[in-house]
Amino acid sequence: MVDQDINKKLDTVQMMVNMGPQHPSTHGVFRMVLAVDGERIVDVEPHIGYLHRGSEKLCEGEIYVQIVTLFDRLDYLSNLNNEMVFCRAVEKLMELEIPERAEYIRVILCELNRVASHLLFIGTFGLDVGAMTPSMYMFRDREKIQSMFEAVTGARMMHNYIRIGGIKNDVPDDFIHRMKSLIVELKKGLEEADKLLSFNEIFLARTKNIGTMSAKMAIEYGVSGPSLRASGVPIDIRKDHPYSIYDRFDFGIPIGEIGDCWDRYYVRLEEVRQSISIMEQALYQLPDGDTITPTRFLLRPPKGEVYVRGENPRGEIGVYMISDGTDKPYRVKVRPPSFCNLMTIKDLLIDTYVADAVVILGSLDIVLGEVDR
Amino acid sequence: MAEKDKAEEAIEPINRLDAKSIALQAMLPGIVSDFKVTINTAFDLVVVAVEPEEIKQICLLLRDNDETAFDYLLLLCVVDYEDYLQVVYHIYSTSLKHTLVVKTNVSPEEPSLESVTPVWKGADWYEREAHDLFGVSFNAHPSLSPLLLYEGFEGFPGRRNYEMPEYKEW
Amino acid sequence: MSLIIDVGMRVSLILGLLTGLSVVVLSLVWVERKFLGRIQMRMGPMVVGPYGLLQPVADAIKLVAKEDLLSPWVDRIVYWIAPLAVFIPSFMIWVTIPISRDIVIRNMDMGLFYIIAFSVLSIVGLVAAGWASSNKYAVLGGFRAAAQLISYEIPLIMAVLGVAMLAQSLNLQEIVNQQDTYVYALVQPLGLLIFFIAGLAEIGRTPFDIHPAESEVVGGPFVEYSGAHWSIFFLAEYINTFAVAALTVLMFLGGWLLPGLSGGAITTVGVLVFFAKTYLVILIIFWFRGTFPRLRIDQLMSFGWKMLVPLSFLNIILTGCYMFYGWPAWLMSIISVTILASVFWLVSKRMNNTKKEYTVHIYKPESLEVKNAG
Amino acid sequence: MLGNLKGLLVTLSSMLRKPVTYQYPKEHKPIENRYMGFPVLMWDSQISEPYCTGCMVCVRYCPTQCMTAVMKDNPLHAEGVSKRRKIVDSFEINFGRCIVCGICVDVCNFDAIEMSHEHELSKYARNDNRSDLTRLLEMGRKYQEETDWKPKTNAKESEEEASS
Repeated sequence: MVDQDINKKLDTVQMMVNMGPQHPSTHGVFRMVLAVDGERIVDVEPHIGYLHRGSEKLCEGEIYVQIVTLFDRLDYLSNLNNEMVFCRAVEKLMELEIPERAEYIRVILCELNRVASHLLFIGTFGLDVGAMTPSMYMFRDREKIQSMFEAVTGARMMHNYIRIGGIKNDVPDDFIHRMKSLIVELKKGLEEADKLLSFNEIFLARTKNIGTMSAKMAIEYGVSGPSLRASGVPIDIRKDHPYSIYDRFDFGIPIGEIGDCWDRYYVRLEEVRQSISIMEQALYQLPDGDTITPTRFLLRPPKGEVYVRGENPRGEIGVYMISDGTDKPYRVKVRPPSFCNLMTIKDLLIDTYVADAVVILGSLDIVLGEVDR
Repeated sequence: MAEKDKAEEAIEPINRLDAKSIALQAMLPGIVSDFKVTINTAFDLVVVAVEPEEIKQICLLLRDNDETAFDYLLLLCVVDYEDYLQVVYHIYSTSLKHTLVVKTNVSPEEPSLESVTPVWKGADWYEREAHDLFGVSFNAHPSLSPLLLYEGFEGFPGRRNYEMPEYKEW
Repeated sequence: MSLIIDVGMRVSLILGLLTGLSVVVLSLVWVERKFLGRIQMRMGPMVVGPYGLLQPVADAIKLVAKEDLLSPWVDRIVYWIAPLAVFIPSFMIWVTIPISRDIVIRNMDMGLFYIIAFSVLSIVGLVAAGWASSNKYAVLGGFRAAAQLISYEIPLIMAVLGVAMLAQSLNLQEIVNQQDTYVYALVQPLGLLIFFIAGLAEIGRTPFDIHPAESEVVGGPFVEYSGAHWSIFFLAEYINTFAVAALTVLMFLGGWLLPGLSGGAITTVGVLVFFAKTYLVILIIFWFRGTFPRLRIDQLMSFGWKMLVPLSFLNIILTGCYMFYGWPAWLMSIISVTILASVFWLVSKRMNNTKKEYTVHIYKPESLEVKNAG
Repeated sequence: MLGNLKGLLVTLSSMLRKPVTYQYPKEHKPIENRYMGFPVLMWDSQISEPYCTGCMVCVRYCPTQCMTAVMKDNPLHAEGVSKRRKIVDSFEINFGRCIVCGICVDVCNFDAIEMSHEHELSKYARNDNRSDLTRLLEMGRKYQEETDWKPKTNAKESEEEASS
């Protein structure tokens, strides 16, 4: 009798905690409803769509040149990579030849953009784990990259620089010189982050063996990019299906071992080094010549459909474009890397702690502008 | 109607296949011989058009067959061709590194299709998105609750005949 | 008449203490923001006043003038009492903390005991604040605070006990006076470390800022508070920080004593020495804040129970042996340092054993041709 | 433990370095030469009229439809001073909608619109940044004074074509 009474009184319920869309560490307007038992997460229900702008539908009503501006705003941390993949889709359909110099500048800027994006990741990941200083250091370095972009493209984030057939205009005269000094500074800054965070015991305790994603699970979910490579799957579009001129550079793909948060973090850090190496090689090889194949402003690609893949900082971006021969595409569909990576969140979060939820979400490095489109 | 004709012609095959795709094109008829399929090309990819009822079996077959081994779903996309909705699956093999496009047509009135979430878990949110924006309902999907739109949204904004609400300048 | 003077004296003392502590807190806010700014290669506050010196004052005015938002579901009485329950204990302990020889409000023989007893009370306020806010993050934060503070109370008390055993007194004046030949940090480096770490956890500073963790529970028990009530929590937090630093200085670093300082000068110059030492310790606390990530609650608990508690017991046993057998002081410090070094070594070794995991391979397919631009 | 100590050293060493802050309202980050601010209209000081003829190309190609333009007959052309037959009558850009993509500059045949260095245009009301022709030209003249802006040659030719 007594025992039963006690059991009755000790009847516990799970607490539903609504994390987001206005939580400081959901990286945008992502929302997840956590069912927690004390601090342990029992169930997760992710909600997205707070930033849904209908970009794909908008594409159907815009001419090709205007769509580039829409792609800028998908993944707003790697704008140039997005522009490049769309421009490549149109170029592939029209079978345009891109001048050599344009290709090199594209690659340099895209890699620079990748570095900027990864630096931001390192900083915000530090914030998620609770260290406030790395974000400041990383923003300091990212600021230099933004200034570089400002000098080349005229804008700090929404560039609209990569155009169908090439790039908008040639780089300024002191570009190579500035890039070289920038690379030196970036290397220094990266070493600082590496020393400050990577092997800090508290950081290791917070990220090691947390949110482990096996290779099988990653492939099943269609995870791509650094998150996939952290699980030990060496898939990188730049290597497997080299586009643009990526087959001319000597670079490696960082591979993690077990796919936990630390691996995902360190793969990105290592990727910055590889990107810097690509930039150095490209700067060395940079040829002279034209920067754009002149096209009509009102493009009318031939009828057909095309699927183009590219490697974004967050993973594999794909553009599936159907052209009906008019000046506007019939259908544009983007394969958003963050969208696929975020799908795993439910499996990763269950049976971890609330504090880990933030770390795991941070380690996936999502951009909500791309998830919701 | 004119637009529809355009669209029909839009998928007229252009052949820019690379070596892997050519090999795949040669290999495919033997593998999917049990099913009613048409093998085609679209620019540089091999396209398999299948019946909507058989989509799940074919996907399972393509995934489990050692020669194809399509274990990775790149993209699930719905294209509205006015007369019919076309569901397009871009699938990829992480081991053999080749890509295939699977297409199937469903009617726009009551589009329903077998879900491929048992084949690739990654189809989950794509299918929910397709359900949101195009109204394609996927049978046996774990939960088709709205993903991008809010609960109780009327209409299918992805379709071409969706009328955009009046937009007012502030 | 004498009663009136007495009461007036006490009231003015308390008000003076309050004012003094407020000034200290304002200075701490400025120091923290400036120091963190410099660590992060920023400038910190620069606009209000020269070098932003008046920024904390501006902040205080803003906080007091701010609208006090109140969610309709809060448990009002508890909600209003909670800030006071946090603030009063942290204020009360200052009654017996001396800032120089004979400069103290009330010199108690049981001073340390009183301080420890009072500092535990603030947990009640945090849990109450978390509970009354009717916010789930606040509840989580309150629970975290309770778990964290209670478990770190034990090593804290044990470390204090070691000092008390050495000095044979619980009076802080006495403890400092005992350190005129050598400071206790030399005799008990282990005790100093335990006290400092446990103290950090007590006041919820990085790397133990788990209950107000901003990236997880968005401020913990303080989520719903705003304006003046929030500023009371804030005040208490900084007073506690100052108290922990002051206690570290008093118990381990020789308080107001400085070699070469003697006679009447101790009382006057001692104040400066004490404050200089305390601010130095506080700078170390801020330095930690600028550098370290935050631990998780279960890791924090296991660190407390598996590392600090055994170590603190070891410290007590060592001190006991030292007192009982009358070992020379240098032996004690050598043993302490050895223990510390071996703990460091063990932890590092454990890390090194698993070092293999902590790498990322660079994968390069062999069939890679490096082409040069045409 | 070593990792922690290393981290402490990193923060300490950066504390001794110079801060990288720009004290924003007092000092500004230098603007790069190519910086794209909001689009403004250029002023032809030789004939003292705007370059813009109000041909509506930019209006048509603007992705956000933030512009409107109206054309009129050029009185100076009738006097024989100017080569432009048509001239802009009214022009409005809503900077609240403009996404600074630079497409209008690309499509303009007359070199009439240019991305200026204007970027600090915050206003209290939503529509205070709807800029009419006078404001645009004013900003344009400011931009022309700041930089040695010159019309491109091919634009000159097309202008001649258009007017002939």
